[in-house]
Amino acid sequence: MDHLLSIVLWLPLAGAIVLAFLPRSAETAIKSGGLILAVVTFIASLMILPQFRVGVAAFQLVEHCQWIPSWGISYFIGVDGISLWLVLLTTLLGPVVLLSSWNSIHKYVKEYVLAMLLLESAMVGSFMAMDLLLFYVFFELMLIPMYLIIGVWGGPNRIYAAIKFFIFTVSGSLLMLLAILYLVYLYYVQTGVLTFTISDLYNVHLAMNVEVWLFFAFALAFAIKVPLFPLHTWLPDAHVEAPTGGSIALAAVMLKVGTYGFLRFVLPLFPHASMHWSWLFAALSLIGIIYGALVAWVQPDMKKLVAYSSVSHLGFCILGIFAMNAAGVQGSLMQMINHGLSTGALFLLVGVIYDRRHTRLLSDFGGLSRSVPIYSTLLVIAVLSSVGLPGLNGFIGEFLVLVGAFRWNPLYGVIAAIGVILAAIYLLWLVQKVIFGPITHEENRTMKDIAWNELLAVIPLIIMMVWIGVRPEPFLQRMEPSVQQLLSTVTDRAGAPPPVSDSRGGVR
Amino acid sequence: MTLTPLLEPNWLQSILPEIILSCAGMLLILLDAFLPGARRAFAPVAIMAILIAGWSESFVVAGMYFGRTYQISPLTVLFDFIFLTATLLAVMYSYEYLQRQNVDGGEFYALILWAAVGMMMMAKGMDLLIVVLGLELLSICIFVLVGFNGRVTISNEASLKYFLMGAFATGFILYGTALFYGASGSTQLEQLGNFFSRAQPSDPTLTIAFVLLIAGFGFKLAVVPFHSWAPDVYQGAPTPVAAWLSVAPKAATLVALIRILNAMLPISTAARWTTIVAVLAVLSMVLGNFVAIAQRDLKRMLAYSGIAHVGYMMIALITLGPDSVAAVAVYAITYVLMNVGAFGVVSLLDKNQNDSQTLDDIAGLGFRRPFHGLALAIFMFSLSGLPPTAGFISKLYIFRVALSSGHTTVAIIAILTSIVSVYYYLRVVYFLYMKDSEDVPVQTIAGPMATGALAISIIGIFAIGIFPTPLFQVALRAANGLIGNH
Amino acid sequence: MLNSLGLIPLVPFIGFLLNGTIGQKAGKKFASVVALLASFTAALLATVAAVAYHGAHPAGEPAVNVVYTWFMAGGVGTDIAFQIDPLSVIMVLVVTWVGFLIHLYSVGYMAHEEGYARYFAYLNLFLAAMLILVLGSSYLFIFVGWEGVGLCSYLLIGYYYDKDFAANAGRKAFVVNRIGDFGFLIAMFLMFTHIGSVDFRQVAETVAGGGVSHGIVAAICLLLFLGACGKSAQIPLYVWLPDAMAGPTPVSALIHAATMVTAGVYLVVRSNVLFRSAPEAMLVVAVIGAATALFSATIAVAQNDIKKVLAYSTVSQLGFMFMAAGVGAFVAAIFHLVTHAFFKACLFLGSGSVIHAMGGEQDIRQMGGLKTKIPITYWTFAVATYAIAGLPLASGFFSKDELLASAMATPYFPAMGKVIWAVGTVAALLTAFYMYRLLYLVFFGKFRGTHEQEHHLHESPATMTVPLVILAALSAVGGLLGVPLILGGAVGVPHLLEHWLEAIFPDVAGIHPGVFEIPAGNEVMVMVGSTLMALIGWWVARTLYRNRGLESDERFGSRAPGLMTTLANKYYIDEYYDLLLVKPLTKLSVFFWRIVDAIIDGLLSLMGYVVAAAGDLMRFIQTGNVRNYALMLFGGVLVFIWVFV
Amino acid sequence: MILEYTVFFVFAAIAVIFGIVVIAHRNPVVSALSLVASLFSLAVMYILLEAPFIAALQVIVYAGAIMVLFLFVIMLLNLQKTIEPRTHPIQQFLGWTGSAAFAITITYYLAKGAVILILPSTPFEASARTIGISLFQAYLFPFEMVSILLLAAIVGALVLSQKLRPQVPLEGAEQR
Amino acid sequence: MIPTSWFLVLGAILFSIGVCGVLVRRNGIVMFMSIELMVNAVNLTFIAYARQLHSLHGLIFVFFIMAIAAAEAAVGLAIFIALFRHRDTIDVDEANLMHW
Repeated sequence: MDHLLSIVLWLPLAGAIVLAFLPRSAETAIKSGGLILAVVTFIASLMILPQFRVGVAAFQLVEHCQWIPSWGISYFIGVDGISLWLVLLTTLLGPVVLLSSWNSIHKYVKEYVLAMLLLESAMVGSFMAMDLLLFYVFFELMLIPMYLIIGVWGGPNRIYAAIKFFIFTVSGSLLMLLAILYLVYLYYVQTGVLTFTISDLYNVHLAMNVEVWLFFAFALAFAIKVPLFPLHTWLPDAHVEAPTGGSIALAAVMLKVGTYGFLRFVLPLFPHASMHWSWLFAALSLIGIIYGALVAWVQPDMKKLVAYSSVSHLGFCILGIFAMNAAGVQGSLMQMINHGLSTGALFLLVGVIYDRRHTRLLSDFGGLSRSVPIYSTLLVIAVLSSVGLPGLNGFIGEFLVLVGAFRWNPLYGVIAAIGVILAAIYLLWLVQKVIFGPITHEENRTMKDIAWNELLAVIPLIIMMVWIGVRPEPFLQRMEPSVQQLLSTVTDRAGAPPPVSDSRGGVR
Repeated sequence: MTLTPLLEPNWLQSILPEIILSCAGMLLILLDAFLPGARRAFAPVAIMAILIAGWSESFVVAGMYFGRTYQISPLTVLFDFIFLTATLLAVMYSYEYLQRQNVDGGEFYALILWAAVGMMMMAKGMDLLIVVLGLELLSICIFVLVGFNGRVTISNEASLKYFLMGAFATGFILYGTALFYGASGSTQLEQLGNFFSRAQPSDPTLTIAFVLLIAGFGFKLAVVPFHSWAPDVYQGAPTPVAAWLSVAPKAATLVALIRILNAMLPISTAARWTTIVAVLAVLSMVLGNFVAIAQRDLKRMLAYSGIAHVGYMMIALITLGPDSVAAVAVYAITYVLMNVGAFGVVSLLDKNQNDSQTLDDIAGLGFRRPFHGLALAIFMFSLSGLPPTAGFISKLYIFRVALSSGHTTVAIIAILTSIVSVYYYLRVVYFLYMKDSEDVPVQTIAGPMATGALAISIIGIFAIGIFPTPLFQVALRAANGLIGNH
Repeated sequence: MLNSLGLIPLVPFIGFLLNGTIGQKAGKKFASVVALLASFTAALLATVAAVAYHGAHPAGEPAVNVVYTWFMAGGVGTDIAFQIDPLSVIMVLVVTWVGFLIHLYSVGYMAHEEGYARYFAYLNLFLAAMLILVLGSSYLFIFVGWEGVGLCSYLLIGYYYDKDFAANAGRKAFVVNRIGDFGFLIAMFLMFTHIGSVDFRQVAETVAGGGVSHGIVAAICLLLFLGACGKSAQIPLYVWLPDAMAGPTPVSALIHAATMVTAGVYLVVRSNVLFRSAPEAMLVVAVIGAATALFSATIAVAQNDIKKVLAYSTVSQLGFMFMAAGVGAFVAAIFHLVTHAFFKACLFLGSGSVIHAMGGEQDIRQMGGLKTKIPITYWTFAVATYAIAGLPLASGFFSKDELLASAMATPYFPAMGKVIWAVGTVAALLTAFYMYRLLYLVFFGKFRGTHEQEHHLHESPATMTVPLVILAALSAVGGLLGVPLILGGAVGVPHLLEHWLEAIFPDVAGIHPGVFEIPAGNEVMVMVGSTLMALIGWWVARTLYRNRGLESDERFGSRAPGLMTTLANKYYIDEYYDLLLVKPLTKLSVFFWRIVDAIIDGLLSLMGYVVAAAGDLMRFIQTGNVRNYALMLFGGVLVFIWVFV
Repeated sequence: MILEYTVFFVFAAIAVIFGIVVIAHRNPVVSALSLVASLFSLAVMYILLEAPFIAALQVIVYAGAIMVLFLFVIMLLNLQKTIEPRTHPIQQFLGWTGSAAFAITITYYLAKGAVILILPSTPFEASARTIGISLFQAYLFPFEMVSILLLAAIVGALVLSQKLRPQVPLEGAEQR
Repeated sequence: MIPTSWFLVLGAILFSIGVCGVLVRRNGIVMFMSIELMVNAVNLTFIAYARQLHSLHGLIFVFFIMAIAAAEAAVGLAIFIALFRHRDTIDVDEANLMHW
C-alpha cells in the first residue's frame, strides 16, 4: 500500500475510462459501476486513517516522482492534517452524489457518471497536490466536468450559469497561473533551484510590492472559487441550474478548494501581504456573512437560498483563516467539512422534492411534514446542522472560527456572530415554508417520501453531522499539528521583515 | 573558371526530405496524367511519401550547406517534423473530403507536398534568398490549394484574396530585403548578423527595412494588422487546406522569423524592434480573441483564434533565447495537433464547401457522434489552454518565457485575453453538448483516414499534455543549437 | 452515581431516540410508556445523585464528572463534563420531577393528538437538553443544553405545524433566543480571550482572583445577561414567549413556565461571582428585571386569552427573579424560581385542563362559571393563584417577600434598590389583580360559551388531575423551603434554601458576599406592604369581576379606550419590532439581492458585453474587400515606420 | 556624364509617368501598355547601372513575356472595354495620401541616409557569364528549387484555369 | 556618376506608385500590374545597391525575383480567369462574399 494516495486519486478516473467503453444503453451497469467505484474509493481513502500518524505536522503517505524535471515540476502528493479531512470529505461525497442522482438523471447517464468520476479525481487531486503546478492542473481540471454537469444536465437557464461559472473561475485561475510562474521564477532567481514544490516555495523572499501583487493574484483566484463577496454572483446561478449531484459536489467540495487554497498557499506564501491586507479579507468575509444571510432570507427559490447560505458560511471559513490563530484556522477547517456535509445534505434534500414536484419555489411547498415525515426530519436535521446547533457539527467550526476572529479583533467576532443569528432566521424560514404550515398544493399531499437511494445518500451525511457534533476531537487532533506548523511558518516568515528592495522589485 | 558547384559533403542526404517530397509530387502529377483511374491511391502515395520523408530525416547531417546558405540542425529537423505532421494530417483529412466534394486529383497532393518543400526551405534557409524562394514556392502552392475547388465561388474568392495580399506582402518582404542588402551588402543571415553587431541602432533605413520585412512575414503569420486575409481565406478554402494553412505556413514563417530575429539580436532592443514584435503580439491577441467571440462560422472563428495564438507565440519572440525558441517549437507542435484537429472535425461535417459551417451545425454533435464531439471538445479545451492538454503546457511555456524575460505586462495581457478566449472555445463545447440540434442535424462523415488523424491529434495532445518532458528536451536541444550559433 | 452524571440526561435522550424513530409505528401506548419511563428514571437518578452528592460533599463543593474532551483547538474548547453542586441539585430536581409530572399530564392531554410519539420524543429531548443545561460544568457545554432546549421549544411551539401561527411562533422563539445566544456567545469569546477557559470553576476563580479587568467582567456579565434575556424573556427579548403559547399547553407549562425560561436566572446565579464583581451589570439586571415585571404585568391585565395572561404573568415573574438576582439576592431568585415552577406549572396545567374541557377554547370571554363543572381544576387553580398572588403563607408569599425585601436592603445600590422595590411592589399588586381577574372570569359567573361547549364540559382524566393536585400542594407548601428568619426563627424553621446554597457563593475579597442580611425592620415592612398590595389586587379583581364578569372590561374599554387597546395590543411592541427591525431588514435584503447583486453582476457582465461588443465592432474591420485589407496592411507598415523610426 | 544624367532623368520620368498612367488609367489595356513602357525604361536604368544581363532579362522576360501574358488575359476576358467604377472615396483618399506619405518618408530617409552613396567609378562585372557561373556555383540549390517553383506554378495555373466540372448547385452563395 | 540614392529614390517612388495602384484600383489585373511595378521597384533597388556594393548577389536576387514574378503571373492570371468565370468581372470589390 505504498501508493495508497495514488490509488485514491486515480481510481475514479481509471474507472471512468473503463466505464467509457460500456455501451451507452447499459445505464444500470454504468451507474452501479460508478457507484461501486466511488464506494471503493471511499473505502480506500478510509484506509489512509490508520496509516495517518496523529501528532505529526508534516505531509504523510507522500509520493514523489519527477514529472517535468526540467521545470522542477513533480508528481508530489501527500496528506497532512489540513488536507486529510478534505480528501475524505470528497471521497465520502462521491457515492453520495451518484446515489442522489440515481433516478433523477434521465439523459446521457453514462456521460454523467463519467463526469462525476472525473470530477472526483480532480477534487481529490487538488487536495493532495504538494506541487503548485500539479495543484493548478487539478484545480483547472475540475472545471471541465463541472461545466458539463451544469450545462448538460442543468435547469432551463443552464447555459448562462455554466458559462458564468466557467468564466469566473477561469479568470481567477489564469491570473493565478501567471503568479505561480512568477513566484517560481523569483525563487529560481534567488536560489538557482527551479521547483514548484510548495514547501520549498515557502522560503521565497519577496519584496513587499511584488508580494502584494502575487498575493492578490492568488487571492483573487481563490476568492472567486470560495466565493467571497463581491465575487459570489456566479454561485447562486450555478447552484440553481446545476443538477442535484452537481450542486452537492460544487457546494460540498469544490468551494472548499478555494478556502483550502487560501490556507495552503496564500497565507504561507505571502505572509506579509496576508497580514497587511487581512483587514480587507475580514471585511469582505464579514460582508459576505451578513450579506449572504440576508439575501438568502428573501429568496423565493430553495436552491438559491441554500446557495446564498453558502456564501455566508464560507465567509466564516475565510474569516477563520485570516484570523491566523489556531482556533480560527482549525475552526475554519472544521467549518469547511461541516459546510460540505450540511450544505451537501441540504442540496440533496432540495433535489429530492424537486424531483417530485419540478419546482423549487418555497411558495409551492408547505406542510410537507404531514406527507413526507421522514424527509422532513432529515431536512430539519440538516438545517439545524447548518444553523450551527451545538451537538451537531456546524457549531464546532463556527464557534472556533468566531473565537478565533474575536481574538484577532473583537469587532470581527461580534459582527460574524450576527451571522449566526441570521442563519437561524433564513434557515428556519426555509423549514417553515417547506415542511410546516398548511398544505397549499394538492400535489404535495400525495408526495412520495424519500426513496431508498436518497436515504442511502443522506444517511452517511447525517451520521457524520452527529459524529462531528458530538466527538469532534479526533478530527481536530489530526489537524492540529499541521495547522500549528502552518501558522508558525506564517508568523516566522512574517516576523522577518520583508526585504526592502529586490533585484527584480516591481512588476513591470 | 570551372563550373564546380559549391557542394559540401553529405549534402545529398541532408536534403533528402526535400528531394523525396519534390519527386513524390512529380510522381503524383504523372500518375494523375497517366493513371487517372488510380485516384484512390493518390493520397496513400502522398502519405507514404511523407512517411518516407520523415524517415529520411534520420539520415540528415547537421551542418551548413550550399555555401553557408542552408542550415540543417536539430531545430530544422524538429520543424520538418512539424511540417510533415501538419501535411500528413491535412492529407488524411483531404482524402475523404476531396472525394466528397468530387475534386480529388493528384495535383492536390503534389502541390501540398511541394508546399512542404517550400516550408522546409524557409526553415533551413540561411540566406534571405532561400527563405524568399521557399516562401514563394509555398505561396504558389497555397494559391492553388485554396482555390482548388474551382466550382466553389468562395474558394475562388479566397484564392484571389490570398493571391493579391500575398503578392502585395511579397513586395514588402522583397523591399525590406533589398534595403537590408543595401545596408549590409549581403542577404546571408550570418553576414547580416555580423553587420548588425556593429550597426547603428538608430539607422532609420534599418528600421524601415525591418518593418517592411516583418509586415511580409506578419502577413504569412496572420498577425494584426497584417492578418486580414486569414478569416476569409480559411472560410473559403477547402477545410483540410484551411487546417493545414492555419498551422504549417505559420510554423515555417516562425522559424524564418526566429532566424532573422536571431541575426538581429545585437541591436533589436536598442532599435526598439522588440517593441514592434511586442505590439504585434498584443494586437494579435486582443483582436484575435475579441473578434473570435463575434463569429458564428467555425472556420472564421478558428481563424481569429489562430491570429490570437500567433500572438501568444510572438510573445516568446520578443526576447529571443533558447527557452523562447523551444517554447515556440513546443507551441507550434501543439498548435498543429489541436488546430488541424479542430479544422479536421469541421471538415467532417457533411456540407458543401461553399456553405458556411456554423456553430449551429455542431449542435448536439457530442451526443450524436460521441467520438467527433469529444475530439472537438478536447481540441477546444486544448486551444483554450486547460490542463491536462498540450495547449496548457505550451501556453505555460510561453508565459514562463515572458515572465523570465521580464515582459510581465505582455504576459498579463496574454492572460486576460486568454480569459476572453475561453468564452468562445467554451461556446463550441456548449453547442456540442448542451444545445439540441435542429430538425435535420448535420452529420459528420469520417472514414478510417480521418478517424486515424483525429486519433493522432488526441493522443498527441494528451501525450504532450501529460508527459511533455521528452518534447521539452528535444525542443531545448534544438533551440540551443540555433542560438548557439551566435 | 456521581461518576455517571451523564446518565441523567442520557436516559431521556434514549427515550427521544426510541420515540423519534419507532414511536410513531409502535403506537401510543409504547410512546407513553417510553416517555414516562424515561422521565421517571431521570427523576429517580437525579434524586439518587442528589442524595449521593449530599452524602459525599456535605460542604457543597461541586462534584465534576468529566466524560471526554469535547473539542480543544488553540486553547479553545471544553470537556463534556457534568457537575453537580447545590444549585444543580435544586435545578435538576425541579426539572426532573416537574418534568415527570408534566409528562404524566401530557399522556392524558395529548391522548387524541396525531403526532403523539413525536410530541413525547420532543419532550424527552427537551428534558435531556435541560438536564445538560443544569448539569454542565462549563459555559460552553451548558450552551449545548441552552440551544437544545431552544430547539425543543421551537419544535414544540411549532408542534401544530400545519397552523401558520404556530410555525411562526416557533421560529420567532428560536430567532429571538438566538439573539440572546449571540450575547452568550460573545461572553464566551471574551472568556476565552481574557480568561482562557469557560469552565465555571476556573472562570469564577480567575475573576475572583482579579485576573481580569473590571470592564471585561462587566461586559461578560452584560452579555451573559443578554443571553439570559433571550431565554428568560426579558425586555427587550420577551416578545417570543407570549407567542410561544401556540404550543400544546403542557409544553407551556414545562418549558415556558417551569424550566426552560428560568435557565436565564440559573445562568445569572451560576455566574454570581462575575456579577458580584460588576455591580453596574447587576444594576442593569435588576432594572431590566423590575421593568419587565411591571411592564408585562400591565399587559397581562388586558389579555383575554387564558394562556396569554399566564404567559405575560410568566414574563413578569421572571422579571422578579432577575430583579432578585440583580439586587444580589441570588437565593431569593432561585427560591422564586422554584416556587414559580410549582405554581406556574400548576396554573398552566390547570389552564390546559380548562381548555381541554372547553374543547380547545382559550378565550376567557367564552368561559365563566366553570367552578362547578371542573372542580378539581378549579381548586388547584385557585391554590396556585393564591400562591402567585403572594397572599400569605403560600409559596409565592415567601419568595416574593424575600426578593422584595432584598431589593430594599441591597448593599450594591441602596438608593436604586428602593426604586426597584417600589416597582416590584406595584408589579406584585398587578399580579394579584390580573390573576384573580383570570380566576373570576374563568370560574365564576355565568358560562358565556356556546351551547355545544357547555355540553362538552367535563373534568379531565386522572393522569391530568393527579399532577395538578401534586403541583397545587407544592405551590401551597413550597414556601417552607425559605422561611424568613423573622418568621421561621421563632419556630425554629431555618431558611433551608439559603443554607443549602451557601456554598455556591464563595466569599471573595473585595466584593459583596452572595448572601446578605436583611434588616428585620425592612423585612416586616416589606412583608406587610406586599401582603397589603396583594390583598388590594385581589379585592379589586373580586369587586370588578366576580359578579360583573366582562362588564368591567367593557366599561374600562369605553372609559379609556386608548389605554385598553394599547394594553390589549401589548403596547404594539411586536408591531414596532416589525416596523423598525424586520421590515427594514427585509427591505435591505431585497435591496442587496435585487440591486447590489444586480450591480455586481451588471458590472461583470458589462465587462463581458464590452469585450463582446468590441469584438463585434472590430469584426467590421473585416469588410470582405481585399483592397481594404491591403490598405490595412499598408497602414500598419506606415504607422510602424512613423512610430518606430 | 551629361548624357548619363539626361538618360537617367528622361527614363526616370518615363518610368514614373507611365507608372502613374498604369494606376490612373481606367482602361486595363492602356495600363498594361504603360507598364511595358515603364518596365522598359527600368531596363535602361539597369544598363546605366552596368547590369546588361538583367536589363536584357527585363526586356525579354518582363516587358516581353509576362506583359504579353497580361495583355493576353485582358483580351481573352474581353476587358479592354470595361470601364472601372469609381473606388470608394475614403479608400481612394487613403490610398493616394498613404502611398504619397510612404514615398515621402522613404525618400526622406533614403536621401538622408544615403547622400554619400555615390556610385563607385570602378567598373562592375555583371555579365551573363559571371552571373551564370555563380548561379551554378553558389546558387545551385536555389536555382534548382526555382524549377520546382515554376513547375508548381504551371500545375497550379492548369488546375485553376481548367474547365470546370459539372457544377454542383450552389446554396447560400450568391452568384453573379 | 549618378548617385546611387537617385536610383533608390526612383525605386521608392515606383514602389509607392505600385502600392497606390493596389489600393485604389478595382480591376484585379491592374492591381496585379501594380504589384509587378512594386516588384520592379525592388529590382531597381537591388541592382542599384549591387552596383554600389560591387556585389553580384543583388543581381542574382533580381534574377530569382523575376522567376518568382513569372510564376506568380502564371498562377495569378489563372486565378483571374477563374474569377471571371465565376462572376463575369474581375472587379475585386465584387468578390466580397466572405466578410465580417
